[in-house]
Amino acid sequence: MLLQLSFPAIPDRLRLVRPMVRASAQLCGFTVEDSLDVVLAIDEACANIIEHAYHWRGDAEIVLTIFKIEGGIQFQLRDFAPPVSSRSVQPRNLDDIMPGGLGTHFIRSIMDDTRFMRAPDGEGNILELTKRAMVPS
Amino acid sequence: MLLQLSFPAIPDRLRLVRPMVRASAQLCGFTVEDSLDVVLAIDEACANIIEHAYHWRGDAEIVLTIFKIEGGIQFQLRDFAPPVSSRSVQPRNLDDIMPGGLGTHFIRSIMDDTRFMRAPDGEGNILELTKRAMVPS
Amino acid sequence: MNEFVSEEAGKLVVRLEGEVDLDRSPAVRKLLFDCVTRQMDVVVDLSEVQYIDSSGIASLVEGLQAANGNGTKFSLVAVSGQVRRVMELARLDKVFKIFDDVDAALAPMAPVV
Amino acid sequence: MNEFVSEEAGKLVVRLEGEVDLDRSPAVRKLLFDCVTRQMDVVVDLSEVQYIDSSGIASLVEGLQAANGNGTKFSLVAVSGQVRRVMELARLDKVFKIFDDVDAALAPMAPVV
Ligand SMILES: Nc1ncnc2c1ncn2[C@@H]1O[C@H](COP(=O)(O)OP(=O)(O)O)[C@@H](O)[C@H]1O
Ligand SMILES: Nc1ncnc2c1ncn2[C@@H]1O[C@H](COP(=O)(O)OP(=O)(O)O)[C@@H](O)[C@H]1O
Repeated sequence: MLLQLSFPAIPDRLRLVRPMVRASAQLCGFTVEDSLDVVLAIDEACANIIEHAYHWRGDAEIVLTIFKIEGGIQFQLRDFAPPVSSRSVQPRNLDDIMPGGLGTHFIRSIMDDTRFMRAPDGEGNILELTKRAMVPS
Repeated sequence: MLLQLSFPAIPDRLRLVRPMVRASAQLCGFTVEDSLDVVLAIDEACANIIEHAYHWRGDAEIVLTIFKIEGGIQFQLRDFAPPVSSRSVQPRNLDDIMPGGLGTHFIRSIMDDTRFMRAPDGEGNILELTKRAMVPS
Repeated sequence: MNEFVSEEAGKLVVRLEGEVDLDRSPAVRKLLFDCVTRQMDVVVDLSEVQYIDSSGIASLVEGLQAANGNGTKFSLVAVSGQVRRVMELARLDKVFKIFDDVDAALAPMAPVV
Repeated sequence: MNEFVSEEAGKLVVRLEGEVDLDRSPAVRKLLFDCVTRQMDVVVDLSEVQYIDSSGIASLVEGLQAANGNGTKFSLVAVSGQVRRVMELARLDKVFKIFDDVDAALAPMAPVV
């Protein structure tokens, strides 16, 4: 484990999370560009928890755990909200020009694996996001 | 509470902690210069735990909790090491030019308050570091 | 984050700075709406924006739609780095009129792309 | 962090980059010792160092002491920003010979401060 972070589900905290995610991605060997992509993906996933899992209840908690894995990085993002069905989490059709519905699209475009799980120890959801560094060929 | 961070007592983690401390200090209203000072103080305090409290035992844990307080910022840095007497934590005389012994001097120069406490819930030490923003006169 | 609005060559130039994220995008959305409501063409200068997320992009899309709705023009300036990357991921880099600098956006013969 | 050593005008120029912290300072310490041991004057270019902590400062002090010990010169170049601030806090800004750029440090008439 690289580190674990817990913070209240309040939008201004994301400004504190991003630089740490960026430094973590760089520590795991990602380029600056890829690290900025990873920052976007994690930021969007946190924003979705604030908006859709907790409905802006700022007293709720988010726990982000970051792992260095063979050739990449893995994030586990945990909330303590009611169960989310992964089918309800869907990007919109990008051909419709409309605000909203981009977050999950960004996450899936950037990360190699996206996995929703129930927290094994009781309430809450775990979103596991994995990215592997491009191996220069 | 702004956020809480826990990480293994390994030197390469400090690179991840610093940008978050910096962003936290800026969120609490500190200038860029003062925020860089705060980063140095927290980095030195973490380094001291790695070196002197845990003697480089990398499986040990450090927990950093950051609070926004009225006009400033407060950090609680917790270890799970045997009790430290605050009398044994002393900067060296700066008139001796020698490597080492600067960390605690930096911490005291930068922060307004430095307080060592026993962890209330069992083993470990808590170092509480507080800085208030300079009020422009 | 700071925002600055100035009137130049009959258009409203909105200069955004810093990080346009979930925390800051509601203020940006409101500002852009207010500008479009003044029935003037709006130029959004993004050169000092270091970071934008989907909520920031959504604010820009809403500004564009409001401008389309009331027949004014809405263009972006100096989209580079992380902001350009996010626009591309959202496939919106072709949807917005994007100029290299404010002068180009203000030029009377600015081509309608 | 990367380090580069080159021989210029009969001196060893050590260029440090990035963050010199508890993680990286052991490597810096070793590098500086190795350089001083070659019995040449050493110039440490800090212009690309964004961050230094007390362990990094300690490495520099050890390099200086080793140079004093074997009669060579040890100087620093382009100490600015956070690095200068830390030197001042440590009251070492007067202990090191500090030049504005590598050329000044390499000049034969470089004054011994
Ligand atoms: N963590 C979550 N918990 C519950 N529902 C979610 C979560 N994340 C996303 N969703 C659902 O997926 C939809 C698409 O999310 P997203 O692409 O980020 O767009 P937006 O947040 O703008 O609606 C959301 O509108 C929501 O219904
Ligand atoms: N967290 C700590 N636990 C135990 N002892 C400490 C701790 N922090 C500092 N000390 C003691 O205080 C001394 C001075 O620390 P410092 O000024 O940081 O210099 P240095 O780490 O270079 O020795 C250390 O040598 C150590 O004996």
